[in-house]
Amino acid sequence: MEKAMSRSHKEGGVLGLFDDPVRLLEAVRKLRSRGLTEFEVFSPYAVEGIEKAQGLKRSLIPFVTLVFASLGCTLGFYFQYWTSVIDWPLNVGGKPYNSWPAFVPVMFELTVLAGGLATFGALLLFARLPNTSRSALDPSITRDRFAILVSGMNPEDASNLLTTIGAREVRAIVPRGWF
Amino acid sequence: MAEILITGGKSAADLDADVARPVERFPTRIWWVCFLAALAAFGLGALLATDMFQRGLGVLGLNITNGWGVFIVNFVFWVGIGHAGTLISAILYLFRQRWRTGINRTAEAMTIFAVMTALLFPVIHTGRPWYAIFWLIPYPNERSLWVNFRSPLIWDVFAVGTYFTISLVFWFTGLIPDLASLRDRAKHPVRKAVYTVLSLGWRGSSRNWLHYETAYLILAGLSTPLVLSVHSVVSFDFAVSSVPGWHTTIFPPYFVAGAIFSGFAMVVTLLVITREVFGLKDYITLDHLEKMNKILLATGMMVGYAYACEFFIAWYSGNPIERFALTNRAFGPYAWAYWIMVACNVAVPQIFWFKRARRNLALMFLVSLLVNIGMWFERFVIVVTSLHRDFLPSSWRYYVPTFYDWGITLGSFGWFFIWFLLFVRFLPVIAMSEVKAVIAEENGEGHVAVA
Amino acid sequence: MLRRNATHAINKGFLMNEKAKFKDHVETRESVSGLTQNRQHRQHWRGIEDLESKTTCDERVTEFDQSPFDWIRDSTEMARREFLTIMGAGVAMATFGCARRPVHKIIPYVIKPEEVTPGIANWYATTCGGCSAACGALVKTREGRPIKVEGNPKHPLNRGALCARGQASIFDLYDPDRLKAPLAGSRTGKRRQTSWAEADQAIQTRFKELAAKKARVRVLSGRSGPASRRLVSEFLSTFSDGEQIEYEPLFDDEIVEARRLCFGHPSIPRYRFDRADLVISLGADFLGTWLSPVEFARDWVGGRKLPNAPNALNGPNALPVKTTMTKLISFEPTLTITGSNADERFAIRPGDELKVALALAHEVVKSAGIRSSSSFAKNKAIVNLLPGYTPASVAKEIGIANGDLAIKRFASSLVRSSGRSLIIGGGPQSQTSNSLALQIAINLLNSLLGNEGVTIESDAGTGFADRKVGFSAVSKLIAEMDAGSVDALIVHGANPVYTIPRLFEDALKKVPFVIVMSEYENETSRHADYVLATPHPLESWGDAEPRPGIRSIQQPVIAPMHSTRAFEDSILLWTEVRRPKGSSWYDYLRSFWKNDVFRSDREWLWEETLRTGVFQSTPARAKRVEFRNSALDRLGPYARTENSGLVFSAYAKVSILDGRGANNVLLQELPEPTTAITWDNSLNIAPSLAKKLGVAENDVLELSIPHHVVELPVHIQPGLHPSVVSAALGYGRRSVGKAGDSTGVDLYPFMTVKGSARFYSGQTVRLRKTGKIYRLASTQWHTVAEKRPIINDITLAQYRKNPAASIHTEPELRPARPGQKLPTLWPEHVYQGQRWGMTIDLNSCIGCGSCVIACQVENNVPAVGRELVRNSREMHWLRIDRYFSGVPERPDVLFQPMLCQHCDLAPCEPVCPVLASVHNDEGLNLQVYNRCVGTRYCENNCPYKVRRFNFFDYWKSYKTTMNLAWNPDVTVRSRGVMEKCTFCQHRIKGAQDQAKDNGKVKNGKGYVEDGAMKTACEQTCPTDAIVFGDLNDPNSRVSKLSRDPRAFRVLELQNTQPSITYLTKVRNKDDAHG
Amino acid sequence: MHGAHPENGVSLKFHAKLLIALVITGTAGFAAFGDRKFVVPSASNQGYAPEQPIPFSHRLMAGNDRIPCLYCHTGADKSRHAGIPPMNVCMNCHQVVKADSPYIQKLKQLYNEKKTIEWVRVHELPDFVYFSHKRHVLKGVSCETCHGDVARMDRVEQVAPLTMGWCLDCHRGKTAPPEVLSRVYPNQQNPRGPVASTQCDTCHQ
Repeated sequence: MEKAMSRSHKEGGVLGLFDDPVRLLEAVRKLRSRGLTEFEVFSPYAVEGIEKAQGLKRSLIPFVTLVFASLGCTLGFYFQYWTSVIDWPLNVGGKPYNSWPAFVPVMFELTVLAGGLATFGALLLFARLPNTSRSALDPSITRDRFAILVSGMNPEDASNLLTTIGAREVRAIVPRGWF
Repeated sequence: MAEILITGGKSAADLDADVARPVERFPTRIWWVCFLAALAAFGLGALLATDMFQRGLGVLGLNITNGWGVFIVNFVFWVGIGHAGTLISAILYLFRQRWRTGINRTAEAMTIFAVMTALLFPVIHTGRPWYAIFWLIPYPNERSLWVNFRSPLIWDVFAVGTYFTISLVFWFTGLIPDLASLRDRAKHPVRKAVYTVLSLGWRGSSRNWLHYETAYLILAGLSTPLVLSVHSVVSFDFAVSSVPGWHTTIFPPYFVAGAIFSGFAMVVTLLVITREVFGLKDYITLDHLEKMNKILLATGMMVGYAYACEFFIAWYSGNPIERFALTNRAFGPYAWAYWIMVACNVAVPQIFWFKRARRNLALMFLVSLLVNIGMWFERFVIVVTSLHRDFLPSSWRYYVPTFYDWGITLGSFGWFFIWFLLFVRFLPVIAMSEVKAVIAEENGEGHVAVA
Repeated sequence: MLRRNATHAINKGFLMNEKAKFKDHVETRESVSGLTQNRQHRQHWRGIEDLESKTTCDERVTEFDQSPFDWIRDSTEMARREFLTIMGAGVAMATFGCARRPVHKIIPYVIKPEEVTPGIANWYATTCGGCSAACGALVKTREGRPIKVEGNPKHPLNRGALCARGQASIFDLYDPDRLKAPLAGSRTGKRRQTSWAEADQAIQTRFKELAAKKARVRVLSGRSGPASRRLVSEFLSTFSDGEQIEYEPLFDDEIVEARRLCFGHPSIPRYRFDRADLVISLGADFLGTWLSPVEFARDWVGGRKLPNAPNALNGPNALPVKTTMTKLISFEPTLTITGSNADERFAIRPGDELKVALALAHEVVKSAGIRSSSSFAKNKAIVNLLPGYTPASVAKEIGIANGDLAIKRFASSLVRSSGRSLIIGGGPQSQTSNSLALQIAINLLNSLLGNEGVTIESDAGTGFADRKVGFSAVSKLIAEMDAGSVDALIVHGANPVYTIPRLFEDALKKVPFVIVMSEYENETSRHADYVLATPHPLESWGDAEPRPGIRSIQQPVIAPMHSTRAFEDSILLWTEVRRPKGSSWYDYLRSFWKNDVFRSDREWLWEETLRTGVFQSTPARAKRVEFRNSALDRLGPYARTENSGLVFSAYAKVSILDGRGANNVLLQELPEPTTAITWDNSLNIAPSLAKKLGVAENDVLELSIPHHVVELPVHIQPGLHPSVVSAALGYGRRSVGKAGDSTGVDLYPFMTVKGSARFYSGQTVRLRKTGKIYRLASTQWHTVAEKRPIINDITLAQYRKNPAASIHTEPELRPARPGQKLPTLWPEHVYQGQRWGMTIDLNSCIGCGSCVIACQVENNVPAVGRELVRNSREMHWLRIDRYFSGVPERPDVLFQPMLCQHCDLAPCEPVCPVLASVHNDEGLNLQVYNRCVGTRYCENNCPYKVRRFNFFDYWKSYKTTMNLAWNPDVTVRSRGVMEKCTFCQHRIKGAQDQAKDNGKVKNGKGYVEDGAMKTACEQTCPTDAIVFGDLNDPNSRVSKLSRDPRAFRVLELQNTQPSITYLTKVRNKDDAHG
Repeated sequence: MHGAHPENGVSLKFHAKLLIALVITGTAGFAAFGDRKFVVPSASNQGYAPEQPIPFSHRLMAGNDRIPCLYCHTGADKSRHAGIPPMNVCMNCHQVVKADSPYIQKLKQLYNEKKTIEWVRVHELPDFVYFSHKRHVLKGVSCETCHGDVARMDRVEQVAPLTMGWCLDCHRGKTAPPEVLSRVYPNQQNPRGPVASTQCDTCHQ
């Protein structure tokens, strides 16, 4: 495996194309049952259940969001408090320096802002985006077809395997780009 | 599921073709006509605005009693329009309303452009915009001065700013997979290059879909309270003040309802046009539109309730000045505006009790237009009639917008449509990846994730 | 702020495109710095010392460092800012970022005058030139520029106060439309600049010839000072037949004539309102425009101040406190501020005053109240005269509902307060064919009641006996001119062609040689051979004798700005009498005062007078004057006159007066107290009449009498007699300047001449609709308070029962005891040290508007022009709201000065996003102009609507000399900025600064003693209605007053906790007085 | 947890670095935005040292000759404005002193013609700022505190930024020179505490 790993970031392999999500799911289950881990699944839209079949863990994004949102909230309040109580307290219409009720709207907005941006950031991070030097493995994938990429196996075995699990079409992918 | 959301037995491939068509071929004549018209309108507005900057706000109809006028009306109006989009995409998404998929992209786009339009007005309505654009933002400066966080205007800056940013992120996140499909369809190298960059190199691997779905869900979750907060904050501009007719606690819900109302009306207007012009009848179906009309009916009655409630509260408060303000609204010098508002917002939508009306394109187009007009006048009534006769009778005045007010208002519509037309020209007007899921399911290809 | 060219500019609209504007700035800068160059040689202050020893003064240079031209830098700044707006922020950053500050020069003095320290003001005492009342004035100068005229506290007439005209007079000094050099003209109105030498040459040769042959030379002037009169008479004595005639269009000839007839002493007596318990005014607007308004208002209000109300505010001249109120009853044709302040007012037709007076006399005589000793009791003439004038018949005729009862009531009150009452009449609105008779009747009444010598004092002097004053004299002159027997006419300080239309103009054409000496081109100067530019009163020497025993000095506070020469200097030059060569008018004046005023050689008297501005001596009072029955021959027995149709009543506005204020934008834009109309005169008609005629506000009507027709826009005015139409004089000037020309309609042509008398009112007029509309520029559209907690007025009876009556406000919102805290959700800010507040006594305020102008001049508040007032964009920081109550025929009028209330819980502050509006630690509500971005949210949220927004760059319309009028202590606001009353915060700072120097320091700040600092409005208020001071000091006048039972705050239910407290108005309606 | 993966190709760490790099460059740009120097032009004229019509040297007058500032700038302790000396003050000495120098000649000539020198203004506050020399001088704030060591300048230069923030820092005691502080507030406990008013209307009226 170690070797495979080290090799695998050179993204070569054999691509099997499927026509509908049902067969794709079956195929994935078969691959897993054969103890194969080094394969990747592609689809034009999110296919329900695929992550289970593939055995992927839950995304970490929610935690990131939580952390940053609460940061935005607390810092948001502190900033307002600091400017209007500590740095330059001014008597504004007889209101107390720390008119915290008036600070709530901005606190809320900053919470959402921080949370939202963090979420997007986390998405980019975990999905390794942006990465424009990658090109589509097959143009039809983003249209209406589904695909499995098997890497770290010699091409013949891989293509045989894929055809046996029902791929309509099998192609070798030559590694390009800096991975 | 029982209901058919996509008609005409379209396949995912057809969908791509249909949606991508306007993007890939040279724009039609009608597009050019609309675009030039929008450009002209914006040109006029920009011209007048420039002149206004040179000479001063005196060119407007404002006076010492009516500190705010058409500009603020427009601001509230456009922010209101900007609500439907996020509402449709976020809230309906959370409620798993699958019919949203046909329309959410357009609605979100509209939101963004509406907010961009709205943002113009708070800046240009100030006496010294060249300072306002900086001094309204708390950044370290050589004057060691900060902003006043007690002012609703500062809340506005943050609320609308945040709303714009998050909506943009949300919208873009939704666009990524579709941009990828456009990229993979593209023949022309330039187009391919552009869409490659825009799609950030999306390939639709299941891992990415996993994160993507989570992120999208969270963003939807964040946008929902946000969208409700934005117009509440805008309503604070009035509710927090002491002006009779403004100073009332019903404003936040009242404004939000109004915003959804006007927003949906605008969405209907735009969808009717888009689906006709770009032949997307099978994806934006009458069922979609009927649902929209139902919401129009509901929200229309909400604002109707709000109008009534205002009067009740004024009477119940026993405050003579408050009472006068409301009486003056309905029967004072600006009664005409008030009754236009009531007619358009409360009376007209009632026709949607009838199914035939709900499914009649021409009719719903007309109604949605009237509702937009009515909602504009709602804001006019709130802003102007409350101000022009407030506490001291000695400073009661009358406010008449000038050519500059109207011209710049027209310009804002131009600005909005410029962006919208560019959007339909260069971006997929329908959330393809989501609709594909729906199609797949309707073609009975196993149980599939609900987009 | 803005001047006539300004109004111009505004009418044009600020339409220059950016480039043009840019250029404009550059030019302005150059032109103005050019101006400074000139100022090095002309515009500096010239002190007494210098006049003694004429050294170095001509080489003075005002220091540019703190020059009046601060705004120039501002302008370039603005230019770039506007530039920026176009370029759009992005580009502008670069542009702006690298733009170096423009280079500014500092021009030091060559030799700095001792008394001038740049940045510190000098004050000089002089006489106000606003009107002929001759109040004492103090002039504030900075670096040699007069910037403010204030009342002279030491002056016995106005005692520190000044009227609107006086306050605004500073703007006449800097008026760009003034004559800047002598003109030689052809009678056809053509003009050419000429030099003084040339002019003198021609004039002197002409006079030589005239002196040689038996020539008639006439000098026509306004009311002029004793020294000047003496000088002119000397000049005229060199001709075989020379006469000096004095003419003021609004002067009451009838009073002089009537007193000649009744007492054999032609004069204007001294009216002692301070001694009167009951005043009945038959048309005389003595609070606004009649004779000496400020003096009268001050005296009259002394008797109105209520026990707790402020008094003795002006130090030694304090008026005695009375536990009762002087009652004012007014019968007048049009609604003036006097009528508005009357406890009981009756709208009558002009001319009916006479019948009212005689009806009163009838009752007075009838009542047993007359002392049996009095010769009147069994006086044949009276007994023959009066019987017809029964209150019943008179009241019925003049159309006052149960007026007979009223008249009876008044008569008995008069009798009850015999010797303490005062009946007066006069002014244009009661100048009718009856007015001489009216004055006689008034004299009769006053004599009957024994008021002569008590509330009416006449001096033992000769009065006007040896002077040719008034229209009778002028009509004689006109006759002579018509006969072609006048060889030369010198006109100075008068504008007869305008004020005596047709008659004088025609006659003037027959005079071969006419010289007009004037500050402005005017209607008369069009017909002159020579128009000689005279300096403004602030530029020249002079004196005045407002009443016997008071001599007031007028000294220049700035050297003539233009090539002008004082009238007297010219006369001296032309007079062929042995006098030390080159001796100036100043020398003449000094010797005149030495010999005729001081009657001693003590030099210090002169110095002293120059410092105090006034010299007083006790005049010999006439012994008790006896009423001559012969005068009664002028009065006929009662005969009912059929008045059918509409009667015209002319009147004078407090602002424009007889038209002399016409070219002063501040005055033009001062809302008329009773109509709130600016920039025009209107045709005022009663609501009932409007209904009858079916006309609405702003409809243009054609108003015609047999010999003249005009068109005037209608203003529907409560308080008018249903068969009276009234309009103001002094408008429709034809050649005075950019602001004055073609504002309103000239009504002098309505003047009717009967024998040697002229009258403005009482003509029967015809009205015709024209279908045209003319939008009057009004500053208040709605005049009913709508029962809101804004104003309070109660009757004296109610007040006696409960001083706090009718204060509609939530008691729990008012601290019962000083220092008591109100319940609040939040901790309140505590103000250690001083905390500023103000009280305004509605019972004292007469709505004269002098505070409005004082505020404008003090704070660089612009006038914006008719068009912008129409758009409700007037800039007055301090406005006077007027509210009508009661029935439209007999409205109760209430004036309420409205300015920033400096609320503790100011609604304007929390809504400002950029902290431009905040509180300071003295309770002031600050407006930081340079931080303001102009969202106007504060304006919306201000319940009092006292904030003013700069819709345009008004300061740009200040051209050339106008820029010298700026007050350097107050920022000049640019466009897009909100502004408002600051409680004269710069004055507070000044006072604190002084206190610090004197070592009076409390917690790090200078401590300002109570009364040591006055706001501009408070300082000038003729009735001391406004009091400003420290609310934290329980013994200060202001905190005492704010605890007064009458105290209330406007819109208290809003709980804004204003720092301004108003005091309820009390009307002495019921009969109980004295 | 993810580590490298065929699809992800690049490692999480690496990509995190990539993103962070992006963010940093972004914020850098934003910081630039925040920095007034780039966005809002600085109001400061610091370092301004224009040439004067006569190369008047404070180094000679105030430095070598030790003429006290108030000898010429008489207003400094009396008025808002320190004031520029009138010509006669110059001539008090220069009637005799260095009378032959060409510049003094020029000066004399102007003086005799009753003309005056137009100096180029160096220190200038905006018109909406009301600064009182008097109050500061009387409090014992030395001229150098704001004008720098003029006694070493041949041509006067604006040393201090004279911006609002700069004024405030001193009023708040943050930057007030200790010797000034000790002079102004001999028993000031906390030398960094507020020492002068920060009310808006202290300077803006």
